[in-house]
Amino acid sequence: MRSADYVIKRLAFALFTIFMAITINFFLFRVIPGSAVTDLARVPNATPQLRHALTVEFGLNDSKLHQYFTYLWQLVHGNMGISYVNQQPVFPQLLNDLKNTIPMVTIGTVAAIIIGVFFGIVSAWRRDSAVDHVSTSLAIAFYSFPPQFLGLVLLILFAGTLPSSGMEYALAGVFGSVGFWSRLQDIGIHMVLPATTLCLTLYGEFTLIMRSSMLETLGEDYVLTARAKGLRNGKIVVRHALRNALLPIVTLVAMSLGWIMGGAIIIEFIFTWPGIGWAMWEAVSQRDYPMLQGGFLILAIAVVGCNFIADLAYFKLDPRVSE
Amino acid sequence: MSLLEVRDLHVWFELPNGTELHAVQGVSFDLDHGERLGLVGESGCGKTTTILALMGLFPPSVSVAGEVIVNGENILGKGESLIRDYRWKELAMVFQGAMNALNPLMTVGRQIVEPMELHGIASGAAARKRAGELLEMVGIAASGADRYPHEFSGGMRQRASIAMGLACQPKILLADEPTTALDVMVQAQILELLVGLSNELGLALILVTHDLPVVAQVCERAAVMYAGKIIENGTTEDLYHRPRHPYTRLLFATTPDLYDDDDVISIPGVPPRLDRQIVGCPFQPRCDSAFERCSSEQPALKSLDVGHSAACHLNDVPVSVTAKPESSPRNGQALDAVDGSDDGS
Amino acid sequence: MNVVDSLATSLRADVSAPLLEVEQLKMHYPVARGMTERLARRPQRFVHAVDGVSFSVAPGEMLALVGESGCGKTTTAQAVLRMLKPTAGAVRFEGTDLSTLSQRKMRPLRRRLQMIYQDPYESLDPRFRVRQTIEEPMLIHGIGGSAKDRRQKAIEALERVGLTPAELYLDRYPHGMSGGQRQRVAIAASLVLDPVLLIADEPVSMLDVSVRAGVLSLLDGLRRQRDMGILMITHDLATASHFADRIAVMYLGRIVETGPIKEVIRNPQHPYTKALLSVVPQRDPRKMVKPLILTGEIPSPIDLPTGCRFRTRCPMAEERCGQIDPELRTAVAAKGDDHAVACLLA
Amino acid sequence: MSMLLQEAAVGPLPEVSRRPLRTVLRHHKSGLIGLGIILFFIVIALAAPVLMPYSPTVQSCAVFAPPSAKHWFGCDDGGIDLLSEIMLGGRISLLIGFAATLVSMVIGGGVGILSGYFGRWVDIVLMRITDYLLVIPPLAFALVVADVWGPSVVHVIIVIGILQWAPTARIIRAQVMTVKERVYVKRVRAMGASDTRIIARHVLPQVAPLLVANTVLTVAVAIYLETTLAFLGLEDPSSVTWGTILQHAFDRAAVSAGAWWTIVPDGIAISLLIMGCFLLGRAIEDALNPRLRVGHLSTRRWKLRPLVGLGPDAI
Repeated sequence: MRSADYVIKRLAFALFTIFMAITINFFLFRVIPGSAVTDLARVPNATPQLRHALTVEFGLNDSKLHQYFTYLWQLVHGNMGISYVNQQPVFPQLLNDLKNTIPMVTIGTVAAIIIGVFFGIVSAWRRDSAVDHVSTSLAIAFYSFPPQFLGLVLLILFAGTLPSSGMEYALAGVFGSVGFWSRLQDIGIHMVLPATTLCLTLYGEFTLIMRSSMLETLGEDYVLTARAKGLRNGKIVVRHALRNALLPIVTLVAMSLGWIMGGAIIIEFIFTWPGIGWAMWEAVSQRDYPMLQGGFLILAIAVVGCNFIADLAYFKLDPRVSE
Repeated sequence: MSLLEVRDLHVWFELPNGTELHAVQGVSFDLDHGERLGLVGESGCGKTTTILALMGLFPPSVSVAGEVIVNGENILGKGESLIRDYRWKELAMVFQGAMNALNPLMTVGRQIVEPMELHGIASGAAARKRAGELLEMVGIAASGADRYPHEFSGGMRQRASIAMGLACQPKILLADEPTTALDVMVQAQILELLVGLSNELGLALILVTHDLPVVAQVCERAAVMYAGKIIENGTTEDLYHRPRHPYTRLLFATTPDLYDDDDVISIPGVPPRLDRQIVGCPFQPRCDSAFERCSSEQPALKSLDVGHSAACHLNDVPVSVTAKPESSPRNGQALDAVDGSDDGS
Repeated sequence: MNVVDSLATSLRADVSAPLLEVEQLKMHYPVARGMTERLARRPQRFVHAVDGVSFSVAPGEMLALVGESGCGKTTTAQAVLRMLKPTAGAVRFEGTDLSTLSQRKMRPLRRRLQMIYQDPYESLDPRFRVRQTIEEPMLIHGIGGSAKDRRQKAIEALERVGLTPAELYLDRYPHGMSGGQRQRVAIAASLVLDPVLLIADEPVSMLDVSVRAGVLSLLDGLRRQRDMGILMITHDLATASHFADRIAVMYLGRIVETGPIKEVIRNPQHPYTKALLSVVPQRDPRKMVKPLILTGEIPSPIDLPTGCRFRTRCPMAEERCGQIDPELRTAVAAKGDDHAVACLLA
Repeated sequence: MSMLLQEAAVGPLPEVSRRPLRTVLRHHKSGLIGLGIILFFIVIALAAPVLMPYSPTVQSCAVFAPPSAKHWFGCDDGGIDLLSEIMLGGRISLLIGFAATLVSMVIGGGVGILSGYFGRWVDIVLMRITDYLLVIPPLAFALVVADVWGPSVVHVIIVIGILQWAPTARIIRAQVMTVKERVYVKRVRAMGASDTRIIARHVLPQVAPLLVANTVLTVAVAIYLETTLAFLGLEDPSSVTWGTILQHAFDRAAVSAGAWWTIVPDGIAISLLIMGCFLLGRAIEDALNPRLRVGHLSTRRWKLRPLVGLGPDAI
């Protein structure tokens, strides 16, 4: 009963947030004076035919309210408009970009979580030891490095040894088709630098949060109870402290998803990774507003979706949530 | 030989400013099979530290001296690694805040099973069955094993804690203010449960509390602690009817009794700080019967009768000054100013 | 002085009127329903925190409101203070019904109605010096005159609560003080407003045993000297028996027994009162009474038992107890009219 | 938190100090280091016109000249001294960082206090907005807004300010809600104090230190966002900031030229300032929340002490 309530509540929030994103998107681009879609004069690539097509499809000559509902109606049908640059529908292009972004971001983030949580536990357990000091200082340092700086440094360090741009070897597939495994290997090598950059910029915060969460948990009375029962330190950490201490990490990951995506944009920009961040930057530089609008919306939906999953995970982890 | 012998136990806490707090200052007592001992005193007198010391449950900034002898072996002697095998098997504990003493993410049953498996008492289905039996023994349906602590009321959590304490059939159960946060009726239920278990299972019980009447009703013997020391130790009957330390007498007089219209009094002043050297008797500044010797010489705990000892110079004076509580020297009104004016630092 | 204030003062002149009169007070809270419950059209349920409570406090009198946690005694106090709006019933303070008063009209009355809280470690703002804590109520109500006058009043208040010499305490922060001293500061801060009614919610339960008696005798002395009424909320029957004049025992939102304290304690009529009294531990180990321990827990105030609400735990319950909800009436075995009990069997 | 151990150890917890900043700097060395770093950069930024060894606009050395005794940090693609550029760039980066933080603190603190104190529909409305801002990807949003509005320092300040208040509002709201439930607040309310008085005299002073800690942490985030927006080319390209220095280096093939000095000193400046803010902010938070001080578990074990010389008369 209560658990159904919780799921419904979180789902309602997710849907509401997506709705807000759509609305803000609309206002940002069409209502604010001088905003892009209505003021196509600012757009270098908009041909008269394109202008006409958009005007018809999105009713740009109608009232704002009417435009808003037309926009919603088109979105429901998966229509985000047509790119000014290549005259192709935006939505399929962005889905393709997202497909490239997800593996890189997932690998980088998961690696950051694993490394961060591990060092956080070690730091808390060996509190005030040399290990703790080194690990905490490194975490603070990496937390402070902006991804663009870290990315550029890695570019210089590995210039020549690792591919620095793109997702695949440029000539792959030109001379006959490439096998699945060699293609995977190719992509994997290209992913090393961007994923590492993302991982390094993220892991520091996870370490610091895990450390303080763990320290707090280790001060709880049930840890003393576990000690009184005769448990060894290792078992106390694994059985009693870890799960309790992980709860804030779930929230943290959910909360920082937006930031992770932001980091992904810069990293894709630096390493020319053909993902959604790269597409958004290209859209910005070419004033391709439908593309930009769609990219923002898809990113927002992705983040909201991940947040919803994190909420469900939290619910699974903590029996007290439904109370 | 007693079941548990504590010999000259000292505990020091390292304070952040580099000084030391001498929380327990040479405490010694014995406990026999099935005996119920009360450890009484105001907050900060070292009673909780003393029983945590019996299981070696210290934070890292602590140093300890003395002996805790269980079954003829000094379990403090080899530090954490040896004492671990004794924990929960010989001595188990019921903590003050049952809410915090149970892991919120683990079912109650698993928390009861855990020490059984650890100490090889039982495992698997047998352990789970025993957990159910233990819960029933403390008055919770066996199905409660599958529930989480937050689903229990305060009284039920404390019962579950007691069931958990009995998991490895310990000979001694340490109970630290087990009823402090509970209502009177629940308190009575828990105390009855503890007394019943101690009688049925021959369990020795150390009850730490600031509540003298509770000790009087539950325990045969009590040790009164003040400023890190035991200042009087004897049967509860001796302590009430024949107190040999003014603190014991005054402490009884601070608690109102339902059917006794004696004035209740307050003891002026505050206990001394334990991070400083104490000269003379630590109770001397608050004592109503202090004389010159008390401010210069610290009294030792001396055996007076069989099973009754006290640390007070008055016991060396031929005429006994310690009287029944009815002759309380000051009434509450007069004490206000004294209590108030002491600035506590 | 505004209209309400002067009205209250004029009514106070009527000596026979009790200071505080609570009549059929009810506090019901709706239980939060989840979305699914609302969709399934489950009926709205209520927590019956206080369910028809009546009592009065006369000037100079101390009434002890006794019961286990969850019985509604703290909610009653909150309603009397008008921190909560009662669902039904009247709270007449010096003749004015507070239950319908707006917060704005309530404000001047708050001067005369003060509360002492349980935890003196929590009830003083840690950032305020003792002097600021005591002067604040005067600033709130715009009284106390100049800064110098206020300081003088603060000194007088401190001396009245036994913190002498007051100059030693004026500039201190609460964290350097003991629990007993803090509680005295809280009392002093209430006294500067010259209250006529003091509500004390477990005023000593967080204090060390050795200083409890001092604080209680202070309250006792204040009501005698200044003709102040005190409503003391407590779970400690022994303390109540020493200091209060009358007692009201609460169970599940109702008063089940009330009367002069000695009478109720020596001659309890309600089985709940009897059980409560039997579990009070006595100092003398020789006087072992067989405690009458009630089993089980207090039923939920959402789904109240039918008939007498104590019957689910009552050792004497009969069949008719499930049908008739007993009224509070003079007990058959009582030694005076003012000893009332809500039990069919008494 | 463990009541038990607290009591066993040193009695009741020490109250939070009334002068947190002073306590922080006395007890948390890292806080002092953080403050030092921040002050260092502020002084450099203020004194940049005097301290700059060369003009940041006029060529003073060879293109991509490596660091030398004359040009400590080397030169960029236009032959401009990088040390001078970084000194100047700090001015705008810091200005944007602090101004944006001010905007977000005013909004975040205000929303947090209103929401937490008044609750009910005020809370519901404000928190829905806050939740929304917490969830959307800030950089993507900034990208969109900065692009639609066009590049300008003021726009960047507003964008960052508007994006950053949400976490602060959440934290302050939570704190206000606990302060509101504190007995001493209930006590003055029962005495008849008005909401304004309670907020001004009891709630605000109690949340102020947390707001300060948050401000310091937000400066770091604002500076990071600023450099990132500049790096992506969304700031006035003619202005010199830490972000545009990196952008120029990246744009103009400094990487392939191996001119690491166009990247490293500037990147370290950004990182150091962020680190300084983080250290100071965290130290203040630690001082406010002393929960992390006792642990039941540690590899440092309790010590056994011999009883030599400790007779029954020992202290």
